[in-house]
Amino acid sequence: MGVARVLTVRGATLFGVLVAVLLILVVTLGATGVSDRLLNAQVSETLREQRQSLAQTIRDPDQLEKVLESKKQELLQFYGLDRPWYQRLPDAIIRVFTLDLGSARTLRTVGGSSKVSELIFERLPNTIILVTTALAITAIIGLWVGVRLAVKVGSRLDRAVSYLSAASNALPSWWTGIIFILIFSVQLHLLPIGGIFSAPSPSDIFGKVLDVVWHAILPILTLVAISVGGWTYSVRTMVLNTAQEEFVTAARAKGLPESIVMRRHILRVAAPPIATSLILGLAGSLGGAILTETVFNWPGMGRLFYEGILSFDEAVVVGLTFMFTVIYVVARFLLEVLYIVLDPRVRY
Amino acid sequence: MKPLINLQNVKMYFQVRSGFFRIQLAKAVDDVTLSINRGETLALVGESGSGKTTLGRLTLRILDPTSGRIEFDGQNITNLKEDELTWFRRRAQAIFQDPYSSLDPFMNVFQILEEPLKIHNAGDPRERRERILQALREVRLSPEEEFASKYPYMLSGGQRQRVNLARALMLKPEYIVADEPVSMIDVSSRAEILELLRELQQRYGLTILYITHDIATAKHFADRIAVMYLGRIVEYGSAAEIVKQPLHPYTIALIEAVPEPDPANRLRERSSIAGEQPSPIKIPVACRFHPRCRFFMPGKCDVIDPPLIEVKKGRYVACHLYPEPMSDA
Amino acid sequence: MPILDVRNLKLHYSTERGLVHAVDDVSFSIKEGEALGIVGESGCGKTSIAISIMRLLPRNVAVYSGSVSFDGGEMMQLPAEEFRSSIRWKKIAMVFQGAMNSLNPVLRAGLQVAEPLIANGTGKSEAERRTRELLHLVGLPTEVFSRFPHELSGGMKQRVVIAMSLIMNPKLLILDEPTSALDVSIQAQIMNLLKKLKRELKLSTLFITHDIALASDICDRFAVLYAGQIIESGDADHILLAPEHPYTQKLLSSTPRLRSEYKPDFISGAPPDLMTPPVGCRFHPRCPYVFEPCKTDPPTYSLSELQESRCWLHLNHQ
Amino acid sequence: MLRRSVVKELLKTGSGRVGSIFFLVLIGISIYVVATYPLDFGVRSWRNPAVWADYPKAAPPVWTNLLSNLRSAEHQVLDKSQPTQILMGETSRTNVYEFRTNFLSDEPPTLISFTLAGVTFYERSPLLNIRFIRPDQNQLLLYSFVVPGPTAGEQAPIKRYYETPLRVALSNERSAISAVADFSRSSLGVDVDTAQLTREGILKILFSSPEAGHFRILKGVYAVQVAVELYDSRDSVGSLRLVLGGSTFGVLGTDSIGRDLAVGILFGFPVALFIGLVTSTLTTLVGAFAGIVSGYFGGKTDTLIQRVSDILNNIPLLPILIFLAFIFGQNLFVIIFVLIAFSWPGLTVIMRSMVLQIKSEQFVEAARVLGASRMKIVVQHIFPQTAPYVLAQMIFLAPAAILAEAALSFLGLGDPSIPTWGQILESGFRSGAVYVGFWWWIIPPGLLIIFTAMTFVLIALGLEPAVNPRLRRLR
Repeated sequence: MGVARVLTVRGATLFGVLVAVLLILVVTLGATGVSDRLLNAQVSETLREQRQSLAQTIRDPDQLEKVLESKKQELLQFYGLDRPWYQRLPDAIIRVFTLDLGSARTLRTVGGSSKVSELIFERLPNTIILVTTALAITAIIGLWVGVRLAVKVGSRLDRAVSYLSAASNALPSWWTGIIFILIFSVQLHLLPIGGIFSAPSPSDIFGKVLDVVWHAILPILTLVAISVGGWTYSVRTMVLNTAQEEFVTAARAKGLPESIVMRRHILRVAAPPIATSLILGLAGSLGGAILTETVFNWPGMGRLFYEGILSFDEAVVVGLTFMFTVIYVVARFLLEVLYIVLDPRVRY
Repeated sequence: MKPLINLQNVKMYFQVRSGFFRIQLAKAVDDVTLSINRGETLALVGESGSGKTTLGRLTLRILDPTSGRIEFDGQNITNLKEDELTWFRRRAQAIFQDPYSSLDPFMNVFQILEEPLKIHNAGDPRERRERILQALREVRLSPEEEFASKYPYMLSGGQRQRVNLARALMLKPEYIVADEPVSMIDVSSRAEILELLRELQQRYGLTILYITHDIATAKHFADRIAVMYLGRIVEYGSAAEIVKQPLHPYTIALIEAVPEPDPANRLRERSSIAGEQPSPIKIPVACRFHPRCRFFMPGKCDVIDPPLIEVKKGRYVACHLYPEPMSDA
Repeated sequence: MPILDVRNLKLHYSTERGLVHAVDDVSFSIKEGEALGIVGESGCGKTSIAISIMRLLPRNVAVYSGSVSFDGGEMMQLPAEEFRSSIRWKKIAMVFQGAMNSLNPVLRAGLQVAEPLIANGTGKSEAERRTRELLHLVGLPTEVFSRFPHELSGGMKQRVVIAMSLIMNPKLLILDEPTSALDVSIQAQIMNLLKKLKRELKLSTLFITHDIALASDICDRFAVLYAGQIIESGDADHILLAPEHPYTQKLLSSTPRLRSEYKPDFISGAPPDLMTPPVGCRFHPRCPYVFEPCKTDPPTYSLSELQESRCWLHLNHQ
Repeated sequence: MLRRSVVKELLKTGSGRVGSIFFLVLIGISIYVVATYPLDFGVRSWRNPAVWADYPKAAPPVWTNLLSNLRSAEHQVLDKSQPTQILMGETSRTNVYEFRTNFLSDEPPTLISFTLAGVTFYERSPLLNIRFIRPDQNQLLLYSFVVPGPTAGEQAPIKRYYETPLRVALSNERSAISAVADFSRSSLGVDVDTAQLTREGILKILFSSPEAGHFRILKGVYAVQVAVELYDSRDSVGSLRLVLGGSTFGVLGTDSIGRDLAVGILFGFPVALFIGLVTSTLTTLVGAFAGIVSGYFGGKTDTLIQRVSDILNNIPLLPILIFLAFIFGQNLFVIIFVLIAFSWPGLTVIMRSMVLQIKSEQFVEAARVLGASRMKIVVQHIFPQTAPYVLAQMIFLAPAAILAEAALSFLGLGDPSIPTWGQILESGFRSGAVYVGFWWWIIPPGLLIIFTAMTFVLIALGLEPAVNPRLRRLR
């Protein structure tokens, strides 16, 4: 199998994921009548604006109503509201795909815009900062500790990590975050309870950055705490599995120093499965981010999700569901490429 | 004598995905005509990838041939469906290569041996028990009661193969495919299993297809040998004659390559075939052995596919070295 | 002076079910340029002998004792690090069972061969030159240098593994079932190659196999292993033509012959479990000549300059 | 033999034993809850503020008293529906309801209130007398009350306080204040004026005795006797409740609208178990079935199942779960359905590869040669090999489902008619309990989620030695 084929197959699956999610979104919205409601809201919004501008030129109220009525019909036709929902599916897919979802009910960007896409893109960087930092820290700790555990299988630390890893399957990330707040913020007053900036926030850029870091400590700590145990353990297991292969014994027999054996014959070989494990953990990380952002009032997409739910804002929820899928799919694809780079058996 | 198994122009091609959108054919068995006589042992000899196991599975109809005709006891079984094959399943059985994977680890010996009886609704529980204990006696696993209650992991390789043999015999079949039955057990126990097989063959008049890569055991335990190379039978005849006077260059090379314990070996080169057997998806044109053949005749071997012809009585070879029947010299 | 002299070697493993006596008081030696074949059936401790010489011990080793002297120097006392840096691969190299498993799947074949040279300070280009030379010597086209293992056929991989074992010019080569995963025709090619290497490079060889016929291709002397013990040893002529120990005799007569009408024989019963080997002579439960003394452990009798056997039948020999 | 040994091996490992014990505890509590709670508990009790009117708001558990030097009053809600004693008079009978409490705190209660529900009478209005009896045997009549008589045109039987119970805050009642002032003067010999009592409350005097010029809390058994005088044999009294206000309450405290957290948390047990078991069982059934079909029968069905499971497997679960729960409304069964719909492919993919592996084993081929039907081979040879693994997976799916439901609840998407631990946490989080340090509201439900999830994780770990060697052998 060539690289092209592998990438095409994986890419096709991920594209399928995107399409499946789009379909789930639009079919659900259509079948439950929510899309009608959303579009109708957009129509009335437009009409209200037009009424104001038209009121300037058309004095006669009857005339105005008439014009507005015809405008309304135009708009209904434009949005396809005169047709049943399933005939509008292609349009609906395009709308979701382009995040053309109209306005949020009450949520606003800092600049005051209520457009869903602007709301999402304003929050996007904050989520990415949080998730990538947490992921990087987790990956580094996991690799570092995991490799050391593999050398000392059965040691006390090894057992402790294996329990920790099992326990993290039973630990809700958000609750962990709340407990961190209770301990570090409420009891010990060490760290802020949430948000991204202090009020008032520092004026110089350096102080601002520090302020963000200061606020990010607990959310990142939470994200790392819930995933590091399992990840470390899986690194340890994969390193251990590779270490039992015969070519590792052969490498030792060749008189190579242990450092080379570990680096070239164990880690290098275990790298693709480790990458896979990272890939598989990604969906969990995004889910964890939604909850952690909510707990820490971190103004990212996850917190926006929560705010969208609280304000019963369908457009925001739809946009975010899709956006999270997109981020996941893109990240997955990048990791698949990484996998292929790591494993020559796929490359050729 | 009427053959029990008769294969005519049997082909078995498998689809192999190789590259993007490209599906190639692996020609595991490619146009084989062969018959096995009632009561005889035919050894199918070949290296890994020669298609010998596939051919064995075809005679058991666990595979549906791509084309060709398979007859059992004069009846065409080529296209029979599974529920029309019940009678055949009762009469044809198999022994497998791997003593470790051929017995269900979750069943004890009694349950394993009871399975064929259950499937074919043979006998009441008491009769079944009788037959199982008798089968265990026949394969010399005694005390039988004790062995019946053991699980496969408690048995040695040789003992497992005997359970395999007992299972194959439970339904009193006429035909048995023994696919490398001894290649995974110790040298010192191999002859024991093969002897047992031969003894039971004589007792029940079994017809055996003995599939092996080891021409030496084939010589001792088979009446006839068919040599397979890349999905084709290249030579076919009585076991003694083939070993004594191999005709096909592949058979010659195969026999020369087999070592024997002899202190003089280390003083001489072993003759060997150049190169390696290609994959069944890249079968060479014309004579499939020509790229490795030491008698390669350019313009002939790489152009014309030699047919399998009878060069002597009961002796068939597919090679351009033997274009016509040999005079009995 | 023998290049390798092993005395009273023991290697026991502890497992959940008990102590496995994999190598139990084994002594043998190999002279310079000589090939010794250690022959035995599955689970008799063959591979354990190889790994105890190479000191590639698994974690669960319970007993590891005896003396291994190589080129006159005692190995057992050598610190692990010194053994690694000065003996392994430089003096004693090994060809592992199953070449497909002893090659790292993500490294190019050439690097895997050259690796020990580079690790010992040879320059990259020099190492590459030497590797290409060796690949040529083992009959491989030099483009194999930049191939990954999965791109090579079984026979080619086996040759790569052999080239790999020769890279440091070792004095002793241990071959552990080097051809058991290969078809007969490839097996013959590899055996011819090994024979050529032994002759041209004057290698001392320890050949470990279950196949006594195969071993006769290369071995000058034999040691027959049964249940962790050497029960007979001697030169090829004696062992193959006039074996004295009942097990050796039976093993040879079990080997089917193509060029004789003699029907292969068998040994009834199963080989013993190394957890609980039989008391006395370990072969006695399966031996056709078993008699009273067999219940105690027989001594090793020197039957001649060239042959030793561990059996009570030789009681009256001396 | 091997089926039994799975249980045996489970009990052999420490984690398996602990997990099994935890599991029995969960089952036991759940059975108790199912037997004693009404099915519509969520709507009728938990979400009904009237039920919790007599409870203190955001009170920590009683046992927190053990941690501080000063013992604060425990909030007590005492209910009676049967009289303790019935005294028969000539023309009437008196139902006496006695509430007793052993009062041990270092401060007086914050309030005393009395509630009466469901009075029926025919001739004369019943008369209520509430008498307060202290440990020092001093007593006083705290409050008297006549149930209002019939209005014009009202026919017997006359019903009172069925819709809205009568609630009397005794500690603020004018007549009670003067009764206490009298009591203080006559029995305790301390003069207090009613104005001061109105300001400071009567409870301090009611619950203490004078000592060197100070009032000191009097500890011991207090009783409140409510005597209801009834004048017709058909007259009846529904239920009575006496509330002694305090700053601590119950085993687990209360939330900010006064709900007894212990009651809500107890209800969470069967719900969590239900979510975990139903989701994991159904997911496993679907997943294993699809996996076997896909692996064993192959062909187009296989391709279809593979594609679908590939895609479903790669959809990030939480966002889609949020979306669907949000659109379809907060319904526990929708949540469970969605969880199943998106989790079965995980097992299917693994099952498929296991089945393919087992299918290629020679004993399966042997069974085919023997003439066993496909169905028989699946049932007899393939499924048993995978069963321990399927079981382990099933157990591992349970905590995932419990955590997923909890996460959704936490985001405000839980089913309001069925309170869960996640929802209790959500209300805690949303009302700011975290930031003011109402730890008793936050920690127990979280710990219980972990406890329940951990139970399943421990059992799965305990099963590993039984499952793994087989998997290893299959590889």
